[in-house]
Amino acid sequence: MSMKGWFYAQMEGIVQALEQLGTDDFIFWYEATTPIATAPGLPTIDLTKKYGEDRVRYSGLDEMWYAGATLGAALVGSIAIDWHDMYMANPYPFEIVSQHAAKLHHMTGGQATIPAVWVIHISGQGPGLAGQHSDYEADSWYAHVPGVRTVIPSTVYDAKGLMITAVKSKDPFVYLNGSAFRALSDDIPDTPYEVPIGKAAVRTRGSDLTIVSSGQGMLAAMEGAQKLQGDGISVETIDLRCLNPMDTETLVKSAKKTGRVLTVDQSKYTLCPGAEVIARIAEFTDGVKFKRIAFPDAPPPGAPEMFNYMKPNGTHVYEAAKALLRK
Amino acid sequence: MSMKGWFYAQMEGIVQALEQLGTDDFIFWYEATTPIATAPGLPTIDLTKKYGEDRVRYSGLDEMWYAGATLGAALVGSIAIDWHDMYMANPYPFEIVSQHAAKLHHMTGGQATIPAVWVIHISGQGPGLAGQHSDYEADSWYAHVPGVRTVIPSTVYDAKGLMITAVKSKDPFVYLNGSAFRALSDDIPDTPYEVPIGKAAVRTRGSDLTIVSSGQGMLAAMEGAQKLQGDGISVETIDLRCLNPMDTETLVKSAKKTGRVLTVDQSKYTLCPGAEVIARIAEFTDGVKFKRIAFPDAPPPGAPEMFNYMKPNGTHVYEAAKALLRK
Amino acid sequence: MSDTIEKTVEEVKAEGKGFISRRNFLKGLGVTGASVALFTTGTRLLATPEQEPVSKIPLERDIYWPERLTREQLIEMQRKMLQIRWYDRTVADKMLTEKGFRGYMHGSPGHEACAVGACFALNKDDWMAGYHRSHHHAIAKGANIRKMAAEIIFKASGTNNGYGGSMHIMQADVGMLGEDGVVGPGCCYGAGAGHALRARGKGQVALTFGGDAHATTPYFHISLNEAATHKIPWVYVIENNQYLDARGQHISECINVDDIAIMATAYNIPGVVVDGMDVLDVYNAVKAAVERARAGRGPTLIECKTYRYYDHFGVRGAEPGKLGSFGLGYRSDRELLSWLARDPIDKHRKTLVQTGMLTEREADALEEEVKAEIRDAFRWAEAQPVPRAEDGLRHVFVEEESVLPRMLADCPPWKTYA
Amino acid sequence: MSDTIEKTVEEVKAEGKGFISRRNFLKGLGVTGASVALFTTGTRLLATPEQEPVSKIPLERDIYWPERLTREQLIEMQRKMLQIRWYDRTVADKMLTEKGFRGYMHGSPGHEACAVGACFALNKDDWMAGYHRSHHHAIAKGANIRKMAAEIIFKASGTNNGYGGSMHIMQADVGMLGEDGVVGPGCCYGAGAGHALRARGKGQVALTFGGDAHATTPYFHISLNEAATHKIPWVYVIENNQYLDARGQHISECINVDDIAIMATAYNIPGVVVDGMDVLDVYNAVKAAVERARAGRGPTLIECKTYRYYDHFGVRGAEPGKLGSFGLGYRSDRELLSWLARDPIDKHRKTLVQTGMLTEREADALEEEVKAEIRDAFRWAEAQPVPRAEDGLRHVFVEEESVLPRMLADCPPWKTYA
Ligand SMILES: Cc1ncc(C[n+]2csc(CCOP(=O)(O)OP(=O)(O)O)c2C)c(N)n1
Ligand SMILES: Cc1ncc(C[n+]2csc(CCOP(=O)(O)OP(=O)(O)O)c2C)c(N)n1
Ligand SMILES: [Mg+2]
Ligand SMILES: [Mg+2]
Repeated sequence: MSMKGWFYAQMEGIVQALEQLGTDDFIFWYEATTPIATAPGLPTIDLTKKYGEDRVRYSGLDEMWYAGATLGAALVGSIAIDWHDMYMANPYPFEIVSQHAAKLHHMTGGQATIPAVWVIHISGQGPGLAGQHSDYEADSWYAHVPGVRTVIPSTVYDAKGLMITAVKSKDPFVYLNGSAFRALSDDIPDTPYEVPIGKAAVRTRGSDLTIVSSGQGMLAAMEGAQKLQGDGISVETIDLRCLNPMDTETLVKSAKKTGRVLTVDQSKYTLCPGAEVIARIAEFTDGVKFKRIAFPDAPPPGAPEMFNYMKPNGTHVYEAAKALLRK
Repeated sequence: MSMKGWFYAQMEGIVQALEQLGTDDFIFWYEATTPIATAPGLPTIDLTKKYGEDRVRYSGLDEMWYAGATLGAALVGSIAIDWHDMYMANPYPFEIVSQHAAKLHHMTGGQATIPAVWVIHISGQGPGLAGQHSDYEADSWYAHVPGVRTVIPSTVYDAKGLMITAVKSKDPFVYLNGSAFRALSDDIPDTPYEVPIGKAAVRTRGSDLTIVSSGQGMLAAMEGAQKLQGDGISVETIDLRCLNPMDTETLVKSAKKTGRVLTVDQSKYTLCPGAEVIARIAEFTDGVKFKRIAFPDAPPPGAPEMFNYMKPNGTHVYEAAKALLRK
Repeated sequence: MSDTIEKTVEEVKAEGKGFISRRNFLKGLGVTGASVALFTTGTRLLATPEQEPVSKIPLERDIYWPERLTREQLIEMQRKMLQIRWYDRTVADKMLTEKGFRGYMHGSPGHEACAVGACFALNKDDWMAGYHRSHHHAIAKGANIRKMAAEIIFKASGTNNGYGGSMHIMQADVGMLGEDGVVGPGCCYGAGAGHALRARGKGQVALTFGGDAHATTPYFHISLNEAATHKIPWVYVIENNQYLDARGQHISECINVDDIAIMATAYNIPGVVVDGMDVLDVYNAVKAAVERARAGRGPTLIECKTYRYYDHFGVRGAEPGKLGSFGLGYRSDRELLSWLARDPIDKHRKTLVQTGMLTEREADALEEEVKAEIRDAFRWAEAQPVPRAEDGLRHVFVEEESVLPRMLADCPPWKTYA
Repeated sequence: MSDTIEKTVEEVKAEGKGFISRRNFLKGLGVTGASVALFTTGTRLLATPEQEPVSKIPLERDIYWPERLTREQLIEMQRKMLQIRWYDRTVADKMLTEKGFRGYMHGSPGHEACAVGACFALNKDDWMAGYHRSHHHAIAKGANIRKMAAEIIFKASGTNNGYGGSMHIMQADVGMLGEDGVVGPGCCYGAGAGHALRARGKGQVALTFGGDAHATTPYFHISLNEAATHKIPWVYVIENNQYLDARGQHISECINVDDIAIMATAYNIPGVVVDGMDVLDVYNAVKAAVERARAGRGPTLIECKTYRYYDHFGVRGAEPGKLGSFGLGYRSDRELLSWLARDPIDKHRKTLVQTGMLTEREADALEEEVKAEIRDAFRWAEAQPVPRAEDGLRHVFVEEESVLPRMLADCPPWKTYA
């Protein structure tokens, strides 16, 4: 165990996954973030040094190019990562992921394998950047695409574990990387471990109410849960971690126990991940009461006054939970 | 009233909307479908002849180009239509629609207006074409984008009325155009009329069960409803018509009445429009029982044996409804 | 590689070497006049008889690569072209005559020399990405023809086990990355593949085939730009058959230059126009480009002027037992005839016969052999089983046996949690 | 328009006319030696002192457009450049010194001549699309500077009512389509706007500004290809400041040609390199391109060689009261100094003074006037109200007052249906 930042955990995950696979046949394209990670007292991880410039390539501004190049590298058998840290360009890889990466294994009757990860950063965090640069919608877009696993860590532990899972998998992954977590550190194992896909994490156990969220929504969810616990309410907080496949079982079991489910999303309301959560629970169990909060169906405005009002926060969660408990 | 085909109804809608607006300042880009529509006994509608080649432009194969050009034309004040009939290229306009068209009015504080319609064809209809050419996912992708209205007609009447609404609106629209409807004809008014956005249509009234669907899902939904009615079951069938904004009120009222809601989608299961339907109803009323059917989370395979098995049909709807009624 | 690569066309010309052409090669063999004069298509794009570099950076020209092919290889080229021709003619005839035949095609007859010339320049472990019209590419790269025949009628033992069909044939073990139903991206993942292959250090290269409309897509630019900047070992072969889809739009209505190859200027790489009806001409250029790529000198854009005998898709205007689609409206029959007169298979046959590599009889026998092989392949295909319905839920992931049948009332979790 | 447009550079040169240059113009005015010799940046991209067409189709060269500008217009150019300079210097200084200042910038100092030279070639009802670095474009096209100052600190009375900020300034009533936070698409909707304007038949044109990295994006190709093919009245002005973002990647690492303008060859349109530090040089080229576009002859690609004095974003390496960012690591201070020595505002001032249009005193006074104007603008801006929180839910649609606050426990439908 040692203290590691979000990025260090991810880079360590990549290196350890490749070590476990016993391969150096790895291609990594990046744009704004040089893949050099440091952590106090730990060796620096420098992907370029480790694997060479032919494998770890700074690729200018053209996200469409390296989204497609990632597919090509994977198709000929290399482990390929598209480190897509330009969130305003999130729709660019969409064609390649949805029409090719997600379909080729099936369309070729099982022949093509795509051991690739599109690490797609989502932001939506700070005010001031307005519509394009502070957006948070890509979670539902990618989660609606079958044939690709869409994961979204919210803890440093999961950031590493899901990266190892994604890199080691023969299947294509979309790994959604919330910019809010860049400053997060945590004490996590030094040895490699995987976070299983399709398994949600129960962050707090409780019996009065279930809160379900994912990605940056977890920040508000946890803040709200804490406030509620302060009021003596027993909250079960679930972090989806994996949007597709979604862990129906954990959701249904918790809902059956608490009878009340609040979903929290930083994504836009209509068809946010919480909609799928509610639909799954409602399909598979009866008598549960629901409430959903999310970013309104509007682009994020630049002015902090407006933006901060609209972005779901701990108080929103707290009040929605209270309302749901009164229901 | 006269008999009109799907395409004729849409072309008539465009022409009448422009007439009502009193403008010829109109730009239309198309690819595979020449905008010449005929109907027995009615005048031929030929957009190119009517508006000239500078306005009605065949634009080769480059969907990304004319998706963006449509935005530009609208920004300088022309009514602009992107007739995007290449469903395998549906992710191409996504960047322009989601990052620009949907955000610019808001991001400019109300200055930019975008009187544009991206008519995006979705297919998913026949077997044999496999993954890319017979896909049906774009409904949820676009419906999750705020700032743009996403409509999806399933009747000839709505095809015309929603087109008039979309063309006359100062706001950007995504008009999803199911390829299954191309052969549909119906007796519809010759005069212009609008279909209001955000209002679902109740196709059959009933009290035992609510079936909710949209677009091509309506084919299976109506077939199933008929079978159920044959069994003496009173079915309320709702056609969403507009995915965003979604008509919560109609959904909740019907669910309160019947207590049982079955959603039917040709879109992929996870985060299909039906998920939003269930979530909205479950949020705003209690005690309703739900069931959802959709295309599995898989690309559509080429072989008819496999494809026809997976595409939701009337029998699937019938059986799911029966199971729901037993619940 | 000689230094001439960095010289201009004029310099090389001035040195009086480098332009060893098909004509010279045949002359050396005592055969002249073998190349048929090229037909023009009005004021539209012209095919150029000799491989003239369009951009400022010429391809190396002092080797005429076909000279180094053995008799066996030259004959094998003919065999592959014949396989392609009869595979697609058979599909066409079946579409025309067999009710219930569930295959279809974007026919490749006319394009045989492009596919075979290019794929002969590749090693088996080099990778190739096709496009929507890729029956010829699959066969040229060595795909199993029986399995292809089974695939286009969606049989469980097809190349893709019936999941793909005509537009998506893939055969990984012969280095075929697959066809693509979406026009454009193949250059992007093709070049990405080339990037990965270089890193692997085994000297492999990647090649992408594209239609003329590729030049109008966004992927065209970004792939060429990046491949050139990073000297990726990748070759981009455009089969310019002059038309887009069944609407019959001519490529000259979609681009503002006469030759797509000139676009190479924007990337400072060789851009070459070749006669796509001459398998040796194609081979010569692609081989030079492949050598250049292998030597670490980056990509090349090669434009093959060619023609598709059938309609864009299917068999409109075709007759059983007859080659090509006539009366299509968007093109004149005369134009088609002028290209048929330059048929790549006839041309190569003439070369083989005139150079004494095959007698007329042997050439006939080769053709009969191929016809029988194709007949057999389709017979085998028809006898194959269709996929099981539930198998559509398989192969979504490598690591998951199958996904849930979400259209069913009794889909598992329903039972589990209810 | 004269016929020379269709001639080659060589022909025009041979005719000994057409190349009426800045130098000749000034010579005509009795001023020589006014243009400062250009600095080079090692082996990297060179700025060229004379506007040399790069593609085979030259722009019309027999009119030297700046000759036709009045004294007032030439002085107005200087005023606009000064406004841009002091607007951004003020933002920079505020970022450095005012705690809690909530504006930011992608600084445009260094680029003034590009924006002003180009926008002077446009009519008010011509449309212009900017990019992420567009303070200078907005001012050059005539946007309200007070409202701009308010916008970048998100005030309710800013150009965008506080919804946009520095990266998204739009002012429709002066024909500014807006900045864009996404690098690339501006050329696509700019050309689309041009297409619509032509159809409208009022002789309007559209112009898109882009950074050098535009040349690496998919939109670059498709827009130029379509605009060229359909002769859309559109001008594409690339401000090549040689660097991408704050990582400091040089454009030469992203493209394989020395001049982006050469890419025009792929579209058979004029591609021109101009000195982006010379407002008259920029004006001359853009004006010729605009005239060409208005006359129905299609688009032009113009590359302005320029430099940004500040860092990509913000004020790293800058000091209050001092122009430019030093010690950035990815570029040498010497390089920056060499460009500062060619400052477009100093240069044009010299021209104005040397040609007797302004005295030194008048030139000083002009500068003071502008400084005061900018100071005022920011004072006004600071006094403006901030937006109301709930207004974030407005302006999503023209036809809907506001959307629902879905983050609230008591969001209306909750109450309505419960
Ligand atoms: C992105 C995209 N747009 C449109 C289509 C429909 N389409 C299939 S092939 C084709 C024409 C392609 O022309 P070209 O590249 O010249 O190839 P050819 O068919 O002539 O071999 C079109 C428009 C498609 N498959 N993908
Ligand atoms: C599609 C996209 N990718 C990446 C970014 C991040 N980004 C903003 S500006 C910029 C560099 C642009 O360089 P250039 O076009 O040369 O313009 P300059 O900033 O030099 O004026 C980058 C990478 C973006 N905004 N949009
Ligand atoms: Mg073609
Ligand atoms: Mg730059």
